[in-house]
Amino acid sequence: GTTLDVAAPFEIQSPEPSTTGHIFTRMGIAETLVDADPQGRLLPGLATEWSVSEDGLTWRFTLRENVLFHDGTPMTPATVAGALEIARGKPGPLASLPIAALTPEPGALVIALGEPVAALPAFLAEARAQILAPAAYGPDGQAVAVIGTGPYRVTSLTPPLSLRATAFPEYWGAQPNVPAVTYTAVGRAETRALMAESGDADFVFTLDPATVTRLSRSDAVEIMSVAIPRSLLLKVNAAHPFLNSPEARRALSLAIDRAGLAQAVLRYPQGADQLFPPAMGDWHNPALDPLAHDPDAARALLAGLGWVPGPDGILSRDGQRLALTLTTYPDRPELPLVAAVLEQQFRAIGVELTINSTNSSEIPAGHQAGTLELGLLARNFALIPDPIGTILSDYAPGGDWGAMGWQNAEIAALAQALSRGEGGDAERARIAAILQEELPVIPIAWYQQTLALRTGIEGAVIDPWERSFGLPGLRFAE
Amino acid sequence: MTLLSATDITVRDGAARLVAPVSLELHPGEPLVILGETGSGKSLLAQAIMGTLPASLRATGTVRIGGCTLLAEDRAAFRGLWGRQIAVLPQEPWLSLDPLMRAGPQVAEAHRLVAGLPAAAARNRAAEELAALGLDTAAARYPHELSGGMAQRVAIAAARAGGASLVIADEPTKGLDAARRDDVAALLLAALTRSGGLLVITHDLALARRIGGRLMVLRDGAVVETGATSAVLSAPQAAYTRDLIAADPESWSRRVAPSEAGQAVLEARNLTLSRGGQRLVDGLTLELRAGRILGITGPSGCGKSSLGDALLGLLTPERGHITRARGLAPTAFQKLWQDPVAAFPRTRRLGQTLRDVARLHAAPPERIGGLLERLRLDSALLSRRPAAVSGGELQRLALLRAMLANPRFIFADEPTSRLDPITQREVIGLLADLARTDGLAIALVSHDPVLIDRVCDETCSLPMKRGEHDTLECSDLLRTAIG
Amino acid sequence: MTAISLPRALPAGRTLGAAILAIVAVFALLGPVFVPGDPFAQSLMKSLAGPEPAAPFGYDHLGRSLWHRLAHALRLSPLIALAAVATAGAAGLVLGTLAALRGGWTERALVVLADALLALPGLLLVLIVLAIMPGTATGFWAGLSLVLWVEFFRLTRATARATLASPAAQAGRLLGFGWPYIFRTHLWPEIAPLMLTAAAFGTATAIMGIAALGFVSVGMRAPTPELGLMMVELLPYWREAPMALLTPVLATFALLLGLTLLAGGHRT
Amino acid sequence: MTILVSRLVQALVVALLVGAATFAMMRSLPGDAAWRIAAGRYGYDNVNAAAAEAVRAELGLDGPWLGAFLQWMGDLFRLDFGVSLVSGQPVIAEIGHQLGASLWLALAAVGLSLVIGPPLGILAGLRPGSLFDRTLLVVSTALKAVPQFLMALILILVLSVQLGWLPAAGYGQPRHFILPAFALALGLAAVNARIARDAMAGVVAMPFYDFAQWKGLSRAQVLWRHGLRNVSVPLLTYLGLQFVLLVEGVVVIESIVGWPGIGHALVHAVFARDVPMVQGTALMLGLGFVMVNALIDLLAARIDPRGAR
Ligand SMILES: Nc1ncnc2c1ncn2[C@@H]1O[C@H](COP(=O)(O)OP(=O)(O)OP(=O)(O)O)[C@@H](O)[C@H]1O
Ligand SMILES: Nc1ncnc2c1ncn2[C@@H]1O[C@H](COP(=O)(O)OP(=O)(O)OP(=O)(O)O)[C@@H](O)[C@H]1O
Ligand SMILES: [Mg+2]
Ligand SMILES: [Mg+2]
Ligand code: NI
Repeated sequence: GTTLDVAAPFEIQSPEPSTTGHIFTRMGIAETLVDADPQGRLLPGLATEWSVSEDGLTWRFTLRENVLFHDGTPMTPATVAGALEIARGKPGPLASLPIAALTPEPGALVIALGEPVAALPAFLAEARAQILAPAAYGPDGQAVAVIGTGPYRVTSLTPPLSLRATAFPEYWGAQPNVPAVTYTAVGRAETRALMAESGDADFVFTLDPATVTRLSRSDAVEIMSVAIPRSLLLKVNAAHPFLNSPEARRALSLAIDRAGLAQAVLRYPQGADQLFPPAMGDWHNPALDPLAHDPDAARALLAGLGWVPGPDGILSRDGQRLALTLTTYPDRPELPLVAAVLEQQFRAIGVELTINSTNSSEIPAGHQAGTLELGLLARNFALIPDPIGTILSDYAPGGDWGAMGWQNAEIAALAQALSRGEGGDAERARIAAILQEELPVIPIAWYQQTLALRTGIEGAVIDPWERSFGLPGLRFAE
Repeated sequence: MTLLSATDITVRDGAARLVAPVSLELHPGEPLVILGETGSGKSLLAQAIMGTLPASLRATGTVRIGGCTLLAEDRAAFRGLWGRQIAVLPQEPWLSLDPLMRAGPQVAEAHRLVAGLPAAAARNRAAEELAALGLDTAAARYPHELSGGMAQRVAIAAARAGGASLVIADEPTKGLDAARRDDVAALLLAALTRSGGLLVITHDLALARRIGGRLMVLRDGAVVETGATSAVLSAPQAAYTRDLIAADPESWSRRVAPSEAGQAVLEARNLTLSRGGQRLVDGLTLELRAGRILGITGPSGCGKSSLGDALLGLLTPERGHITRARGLAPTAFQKLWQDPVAAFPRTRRLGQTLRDVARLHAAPPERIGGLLERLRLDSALLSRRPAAVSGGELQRLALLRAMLANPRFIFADEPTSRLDPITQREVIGLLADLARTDGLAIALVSHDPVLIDRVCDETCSLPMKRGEHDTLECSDLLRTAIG
Repeated sequence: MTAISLPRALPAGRTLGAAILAIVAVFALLGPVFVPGDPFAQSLMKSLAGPEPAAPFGYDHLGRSLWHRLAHALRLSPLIALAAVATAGAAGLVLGTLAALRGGWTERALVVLADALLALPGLLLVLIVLAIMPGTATGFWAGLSLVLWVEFFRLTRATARATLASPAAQAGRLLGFGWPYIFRTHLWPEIAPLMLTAAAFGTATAIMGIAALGFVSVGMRAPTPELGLMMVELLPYWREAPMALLTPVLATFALLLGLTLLAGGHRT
Repeated sequence: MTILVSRLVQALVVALLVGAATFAMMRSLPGDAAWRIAAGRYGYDNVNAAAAEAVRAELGLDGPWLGAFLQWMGDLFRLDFGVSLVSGQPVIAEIGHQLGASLWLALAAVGLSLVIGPPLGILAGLRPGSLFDRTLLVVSTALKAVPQFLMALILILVLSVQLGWLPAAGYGQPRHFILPAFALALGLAAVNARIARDAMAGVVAMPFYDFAQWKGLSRAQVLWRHGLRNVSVPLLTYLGLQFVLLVEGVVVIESIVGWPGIGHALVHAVFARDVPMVQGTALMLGLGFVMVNALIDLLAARIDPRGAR
């Protein structure tokens, strides 16, 4: 065929980049000023180059010339400034930046900051910073159509489940090999797997662990996987009277059989022995002492904190049972599974766990309200292709999806410095070491992204930053 | 020459024999009437001859129809005879017509599919036949829009459309008043051609006289007597037959009214009743006195039961007053229902029900025994459920139950319409006794003018209102039966 | 005197149904006694392993014994379903009798309410109730009761209307009996068999409803052994361990078949 | 005429009930609506306090109770369902799109189930207690015991993966209908086979059914001319109720085969606290049910002239 069918779990809400933009960039429909390679190195996108002033407050992005939007209008500095101005008015990473002004200048966009942000180009590589034509927006700034600059142009958009696009002949770069693509949102992993198997989809994104084992035996599809900068972790309310000492948190960590979990449930080769996965490059610190599994040590630690086992094996102290509620969400099917395993492993050291599998917002909302006890979640450190953005919001000092009731001035200072562009590997290693020591969150596993590709399609590359499906590079083999 | 001869027909329910070996013959042009006690096996005998017994029963014997001889147990063999040789006229004609199909097609389909006429010809034949039966307008109506008599005629036309010469009719006049009964008899006789046969089952001696031919009397599944109808009816040989004939209201002696009238128990003044937007009773005034029996007559659907309901306070009158004598308990006003089985709790043993009533009215338990004796009822009946005793017995038990409540007034709503003459006489006799000895006021409803004439001190005749009562009543029946 | 010609085979069907249910009940209650074990205990290394003496039905994806999970599920699922059916049945009985007795506006209002509730998809009602009490047995009980009572109400009202208007009930009133007596001797014997049938169907509906909700992630809370949840949990492993997935399906089948047979025959 | 009036009253009460219930229930849900909506909009990776605040400010979720309710009911009766809180699109447009998809699926499923279920049920009902009757009982119970998601999966496996006849999932072409409709239809057929069986057994026991045979018609003729006609009325009445059952199936099947329908939307809307969407969907489903039943009432009244109920 001449059409490549993509199936992925994400639903299309509307043409609005703040909610659905990640699909448009992944499908090669919209583009950002800055691009990133699989190693996280930033590459020119719609901006060909960029520079920053001495004081780190003024950035200048030189814009690519002769770029046309899909409606035939040219991309100008003013349209770029307009698109970014709208984007930062909506929730997203841009909104948190201290941007003072966005000024279009001939051939370039100048961004003035209130304080230095070294990672600004990485922020501009995020999907919600995509550049759409002025006609794409309604009067209130909500997008009404997807008019991007990418190699594919939308021919039909039918929320919530499908999208079709064809190659855009006036694309500024190389024409894609595959002339037409479709996108289908399929929520169930089982269905996606069957679509791959039956040939209904050529490119299936995100497979569940059970499926991977099965599909890897099939001749019809090829499985690809890559480690990604995402960790499965246990968010701990460190202000909770049961959890406010590092020993208590270490005890919980020691209770977790990461290898067993990884093998039986996630079917990954190994569990996480620190927070930052190797896929995060510089942030992964190979020198750290790996997190271990040792229930006896865990029990000893808890006994040291004054907990004594009750008749049913659950610990208690001053008449209070060591009972905690773990909040998680089913959007990622592995989370409730891991929660079920944790419930047993914690019980083994005398901690009683109640699992509350609910809406994902209960975790940040519980954080804000101070009511969350434990949260099991999958955290993406590469919302922008530079993890510092996520580190800053999660651990300096704490954030909705990061540390709770725990502050560390040193981490805050180090992260701020890194964000300003000061410091390097040593600072990153120190941050990792502090987190390993204090365990404001308890790492459990590192993620892999897996996808299934119909046999005979070549040129696939998985983007660990989850920014692109790499469709323009795909080829049907003869 | 015989049209049909059945030899040694028996019907068994497991080990129990319901019909003892019975043989009968039908001759062309000569009808056969079967009379007998309720539950004596009349219907089962007819069904065994036609091959239409319920699957749970077993029949033996042989049946010869036309040229072929069939074994009664081989039901499938009868299939081919239906419609072509035997026209089966069922007991309840309005339940026998497909409620969702117009009358015309129900007749025409037999002409087309059984007799093999082309569609158009079949339609015409059906229309002609219905017109001949005085039903020109009925062809386009649904069964619920037909009166009982009309449904009866449609069913006869439909049953005979296949060309059968032999008609078997099971209680074709059940529940009909005298005028309508004669219509049906005339129709059955008209259908009986010189070479045709007719078998009629009934409780009604008047119908038997109208049909004529030969008569057969059944009791407990066995033949008691046979002979020419007129001969048997005028000079019965068997004792049972004599009793049966003697029990006909025609031969009852008129009840002697008590000389002095008792005090008034219930008075209705200017009573006006409506139901379903229809005026049933208009400005009626009546008085019920202790020891007197008031007869209530009138055609079906004219409001006899409704009047009773109003007198008993079960129905609010549109206008008028009902005054009960002072000092009487609310339970002093009782009713006997047309269908006694329906008036008892289905699942409770009769004894239990009676004891409940006795306890409620603080009657000593011996009272039940005394009444049983007086009503000539066996106390073994008390351990049974309502469906397991005969209609006559149950009607008497109903009376017993009412007596436990110390009534001063009883409204008896057609208490004998389903019973054979002997049982009917027993029940009515009891009521009359009670009026005399206990000084009860009684209102007796019946569609039999003779019965009313013999028993009642005075009569109240409700007129038929203009309009379509007939149709309405039938549709009600249909609805309760099917819906 | 219409002959009751229900096939003789029917009581046999009922006996069979009762036998199936008895087997299921015995397994649910005594299964863990015959083979001692814990429905929650995991041994990750035995994930999806086949049967062995300690776990006659094999292991699930987390290495928990299916024998023990199934036994516990066969206590919980029927319990929720039966509790919901009992509540719905009681509410339907009371309101249906009330409607038939009082007539007039009470009846009209109740009928309109029941009709309107009927028009709302049951799943939506349960979903909303569950959104308030997420994942708890009480939530299911409340939501399912809300859905199921309508049928009992309709049934009771229709039967009660007919029965109360019947000569038998009228006679009872005329003889001076009170409503409790009329209800006990006239109404209940008529309604009871119909209620039994409706209850069997309601239980089936409830069990499958819980399963369907589990599929859209609003089922019971995770480690709880529940039939629907077990099916949903094992679904991803359908090819690796089809027997593991079939175990709860077959158990549900046995349960439904038993109920259907037990209640059979009273449908008109 | 009275049929229509009573259905109209029912429709009104449905609207009131839906309005009040959705409003009250969604307001009393635990947790904070702004958070849920933010999660629905931006996804679990991006929902945070800032996003929730933005949603809260945009939607004015903190308004007083009563005013909001009256406004709500007023809008409802003007058929103005407002704008989806998650997608920002008008609810009526979203529903219009999804309702169509679900409706066709539902109709296809009902149609298929009618082809499968009643004929088998009628055959069984003609001989209650026969081997065929008992087999049908077991098979229909088995079909009910297989949850619909598993049924869909099995069908996909057989019809798409093994045989390659039908697409596994997707929407848009007629062939996409067959598999989900079939998955739904099997469950429905299991039930309406039982209904047809019981109705047929009832009709066979009626005196008119015997009488038709006594007239001389063959078994097949009686079945064709009298049996089917009389079975169709209870079957039709039940069909009206079946649309409610169908909703449950539609929710499950839609989410497994990726069908952009109302059931799928409903689940998302309840999770994301998208109140206008929940209300719009519930109302549409409720009114749809009332309408279908009004139609069925009319049709049944045509077949059965004895007057409704
Ligand atoms: N299907 C059946 N199974 C068992 N017993 C039956 C059945 N049908 C009738 N009987 C019994 O057989 C006997 C004869 O019944 P049948 O209907 O022939 O009486 P009948 O003479 O027609 O009475 P009626 O005048 O009341 O119609 C009765 O005692 C009845 O209870
Ligand atoms: N509950 C009711 N509601 C409305 N109309 C009724 C009701 N009961 C009876 N009717 C109608 O009232 C009329 C009189 O009925 P009723 O039962 O009083 O007649 P009846 O004289 O006793 O007739 P039958 O001789 O057939 O017993 C009939 O036309 C009937 O259709
Ligand atoms: Mg008889
Ligand atoms: Mg009457
Ligand atoms: Ni979805």
